[in-house]
Amino acid sequence: MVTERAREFDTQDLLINVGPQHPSTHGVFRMVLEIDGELVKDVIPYIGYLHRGAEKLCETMDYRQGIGFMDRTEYLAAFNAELSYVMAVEALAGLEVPERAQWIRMILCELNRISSHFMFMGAFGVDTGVMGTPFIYGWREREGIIDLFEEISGDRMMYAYFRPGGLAWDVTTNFKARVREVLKSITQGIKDFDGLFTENEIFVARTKGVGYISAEDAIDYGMSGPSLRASGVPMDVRKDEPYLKYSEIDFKVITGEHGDVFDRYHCRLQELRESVKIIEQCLAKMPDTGPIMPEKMPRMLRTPPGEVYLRTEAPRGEYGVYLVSNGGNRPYRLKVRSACLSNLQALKQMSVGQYVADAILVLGSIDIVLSEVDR
Amino acid sequence: MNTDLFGLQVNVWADAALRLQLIVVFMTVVVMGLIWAERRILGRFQQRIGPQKTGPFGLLQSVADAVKLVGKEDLRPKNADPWTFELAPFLVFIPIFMGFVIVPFLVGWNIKVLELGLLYFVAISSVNIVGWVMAGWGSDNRYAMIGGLRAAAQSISYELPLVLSLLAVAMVAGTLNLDEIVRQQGSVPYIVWQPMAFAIFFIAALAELNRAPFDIPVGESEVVGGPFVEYSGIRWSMFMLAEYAGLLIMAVVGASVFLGGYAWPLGEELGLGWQVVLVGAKAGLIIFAVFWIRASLPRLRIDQLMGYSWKILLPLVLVQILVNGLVLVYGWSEAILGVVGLAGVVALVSITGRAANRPRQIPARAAALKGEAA
Amino acid sequence: MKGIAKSLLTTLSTFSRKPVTRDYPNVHKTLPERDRAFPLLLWDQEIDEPFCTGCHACERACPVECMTVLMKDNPNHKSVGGTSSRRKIIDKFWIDYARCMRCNICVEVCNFDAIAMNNTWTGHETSVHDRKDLVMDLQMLLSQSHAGAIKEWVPVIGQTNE
Amino acid sequence: MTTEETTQPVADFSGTIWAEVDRALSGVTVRPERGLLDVIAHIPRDEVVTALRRLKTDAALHFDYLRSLTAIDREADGIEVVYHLYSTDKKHNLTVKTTLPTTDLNVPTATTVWRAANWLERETAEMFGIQFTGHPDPRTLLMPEDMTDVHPLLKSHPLAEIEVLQGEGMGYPEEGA
Repeated sequence: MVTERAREFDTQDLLINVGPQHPSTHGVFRMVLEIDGELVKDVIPYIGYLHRGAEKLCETMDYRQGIGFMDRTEYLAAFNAELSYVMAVEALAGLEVPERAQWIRMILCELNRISSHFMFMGAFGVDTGVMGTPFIYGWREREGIIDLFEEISGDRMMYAYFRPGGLAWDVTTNFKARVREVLKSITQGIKDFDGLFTENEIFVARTKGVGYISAEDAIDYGMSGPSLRASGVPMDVRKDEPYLKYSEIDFKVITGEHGDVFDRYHCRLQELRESVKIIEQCLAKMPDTGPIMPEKMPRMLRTPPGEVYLRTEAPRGEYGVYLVSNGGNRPYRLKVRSACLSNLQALKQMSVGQYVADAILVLGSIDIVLSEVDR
Repeated sequence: MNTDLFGLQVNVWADAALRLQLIVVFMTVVVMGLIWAERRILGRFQQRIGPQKTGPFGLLQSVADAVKLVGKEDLRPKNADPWTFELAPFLVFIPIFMGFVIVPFLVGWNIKVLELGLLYFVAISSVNIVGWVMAGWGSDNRYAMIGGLRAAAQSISYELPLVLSLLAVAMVAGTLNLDEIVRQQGSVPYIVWQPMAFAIFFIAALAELNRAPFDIPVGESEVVGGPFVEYSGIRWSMFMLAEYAGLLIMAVVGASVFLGGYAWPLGEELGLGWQVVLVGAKAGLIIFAVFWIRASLPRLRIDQLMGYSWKILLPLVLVQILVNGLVLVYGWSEAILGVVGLAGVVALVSITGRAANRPRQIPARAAALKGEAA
Repeated sequence: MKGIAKSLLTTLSTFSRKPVTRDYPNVHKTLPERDRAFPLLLWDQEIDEPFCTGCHACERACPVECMTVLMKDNPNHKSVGGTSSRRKIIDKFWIDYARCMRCNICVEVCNFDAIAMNNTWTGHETSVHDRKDLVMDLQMLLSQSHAGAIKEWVPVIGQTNE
Repeated sequence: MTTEETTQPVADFSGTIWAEVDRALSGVTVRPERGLLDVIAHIPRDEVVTALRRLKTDAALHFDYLRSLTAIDREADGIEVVYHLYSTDKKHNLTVKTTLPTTDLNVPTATTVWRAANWLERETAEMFGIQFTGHPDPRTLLMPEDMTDVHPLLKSHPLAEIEVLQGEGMGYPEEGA
């Protein structure tokens, strides 16, 4: 009888559908939260709303045509996405990239990392509930970087500027001065974000200890980038398997220790500073003149049969391009290893047992770009 | 039956109607001004321009918005509970509206001087919780329901510190008559004697108004507008009107009770024009602070919010009341009040800081749930 | 509450700075020379005809197949008493701006420097009510260059600053 | 890229981790191949999960990180399932491949080894029609839930026709003139 009576007071768990149209899902991500009061009991993520079949499309394109599609798989860090792709093609074709082109690539990729991290700061700040201010801060700095990219490549987001072998054309003559100018503004932007968030008691209370994931779990889920490093795993392709000229550059791999939302934020903030340092070193070492493409480039690039899995460190983690060639002028199979997809897998692990508001923060803290998740 | 309306003898009912009309017009105009001001000020804080196209400096933006909202279709979800859904905006809006009755804008410029004015104010301002819950339940939307329940929990929790902080002043003043309280601050405003009560009043008022960092019920990034997620057009605009009218009334009451309202600290009673400036400046200061906070601070989580009210604000304000009682009963010097109040503010600041920086821990519940879900 | 005060001071410092936004439709940002909007055809002002000979190179290289090209015999060719040395010339040309992804490949493959990316604001402000209105025909593609309204920056692949 | 890495695959495994892998995988049929960056180990499908688990647990190799999991449609030669492994502390890589005949697209799931394989296998399954036996959550990932019979990344799957909005007969008034 007692149990019968007790059952009358049983509560039902509520399913709420977050997304694909929701201000905090950063695109067309959908998750169904099973909540008990304000506590999240289960998270069921649904992706694929932005699946455009970039991999299949690239199989029908020659190597140059594919670059445009790579831009679109990672629109917040298109240079980094292009880099993986062109480096994979170069590895297959055995192309040697001129030194100057490598330095320029590095500067642009690091700048793109900064712009992407600023975007994260803005979007994540809005997730925590500040009305618009972080967004404008982030956007302000990103705008300066994008203006620079536009002056160099001609486009603001879909650059199509890296080519197998080097760069499409040379940077502008005032490149170094412009980069230094942008760096100055970035330093101010980092200071602003640091002041707005890092010590703010409300921010700290909201983020510390939330969305915890241990290093073992994070590795097991295949997380990468700042989301993994926040758990204390110093895994960074730039350091572990240096590409471009990273071996000649002195920089730190930023790691957190707690693996919570705050550490994921703080890692990115510190990475901004590291990137600024990297760019400054690059500017000092970059030759002012020199070729940016190999001497002899075939009109239509063909690669010998073979395969390569080429990984680079994109802002959100390891962006890998698995390129299989059967000897033609187009990929036989192209697979994009998306860092966001793997990071997103751990969402359930991180948000179960948290409050609804925390689940939103956890999602924000792994900084997903849905076009990269779905490709 | 005639009554006195600003020196004119008019019929009681006509008087009531006229006064009501005055409030409605006044309130609507001021609210539109506030919305414009908030957008401009937030714009400045965020290094952008803000509304600027409609009228000079975009002053007519709110008018344009109002016209648009009135012209919009009034939608109701198919499964919504018609009565609760349709009535909820009124229940949110009317109590705020009624609160204006006792607000002492200027000398002699109020609708009614009530002896228990402060009591009336705190009583009437908590009625709108019902409207919020009705909106949340009636919308047949889970976001709305979560938002509505959050609103109820939050409003009830913060009602106590709000009332008690006002009570602290009322104790010292010895009256609940707002007009009288203002007049007593001819020389020294009560914020000097009751700084902690003011701090708590300000925090609790933010929570009562669902303003950042306590905008949990309407949290855009979580529950997408909460109780008014399903509202559109004129009903939605009533919620907005209520929100900004509430801000106005809280600012004016706060300015009157703690900052001395229209009273000039140097003793003399000023002319009407200067009174407008004085009240405007004092209330404006509070409103500006509210906007400033909205541009700077993240949102709290619901459990932290509740904990903050029950574990920190409430005990502190009770201590303040205790001290007030001791001072009054034993007739100690008023300076003690000021010192204790300042000490209280320091305590509030340090306790808040410590509460936020507690060592990180994974809640046991979370661990248990993880076991379940895995 | 030190951190909260720091946040408030940070926003206060931005309060005192100049706005970073532009009053967009009234104030346009100056576009860099290399800016890439949508492709346009160029007009040979000397001979007063398009540069394009309709050789289909861009059409074949386009990754998204947004172009359709038809060529014809040039009525102005020297052999028929005209002034032009182009034997063939463009007859009809369509570019679907809704499909174009602005990758610059058509410009790179063109042997006659006849196509360029629009680097003026007209190339960016192309919103229309119907998707079909974004399919540009030969006249629309040429008009801007004919009027001399675009700055020409035709990139050469691998070109250095030297 | 340095020049050594970009050279063609050769049968020389000096300077790679092949010796270690060979030791750890004793008893498993494995055919090595030298890729451009990593060593590729071909393992028959029945033994692949055993081999993967051994690679993960082996103290000297410790491949605790699954970088990527995908497949290649080799048409008549079947479908290759490719695992890219990495060790976060030893910092070395390995590619594991297993070939499935087109008539029988079954392979045991790797989710028991790394949880990371979960979504990657779901994606590979829907894109190539491979069955990962024992997969804990065999729903579609990117494709609509009811599209289980379409496998877009197979070479036999056609691209959609491009909707051409241009050309002759588009109905432009000035065009006919």
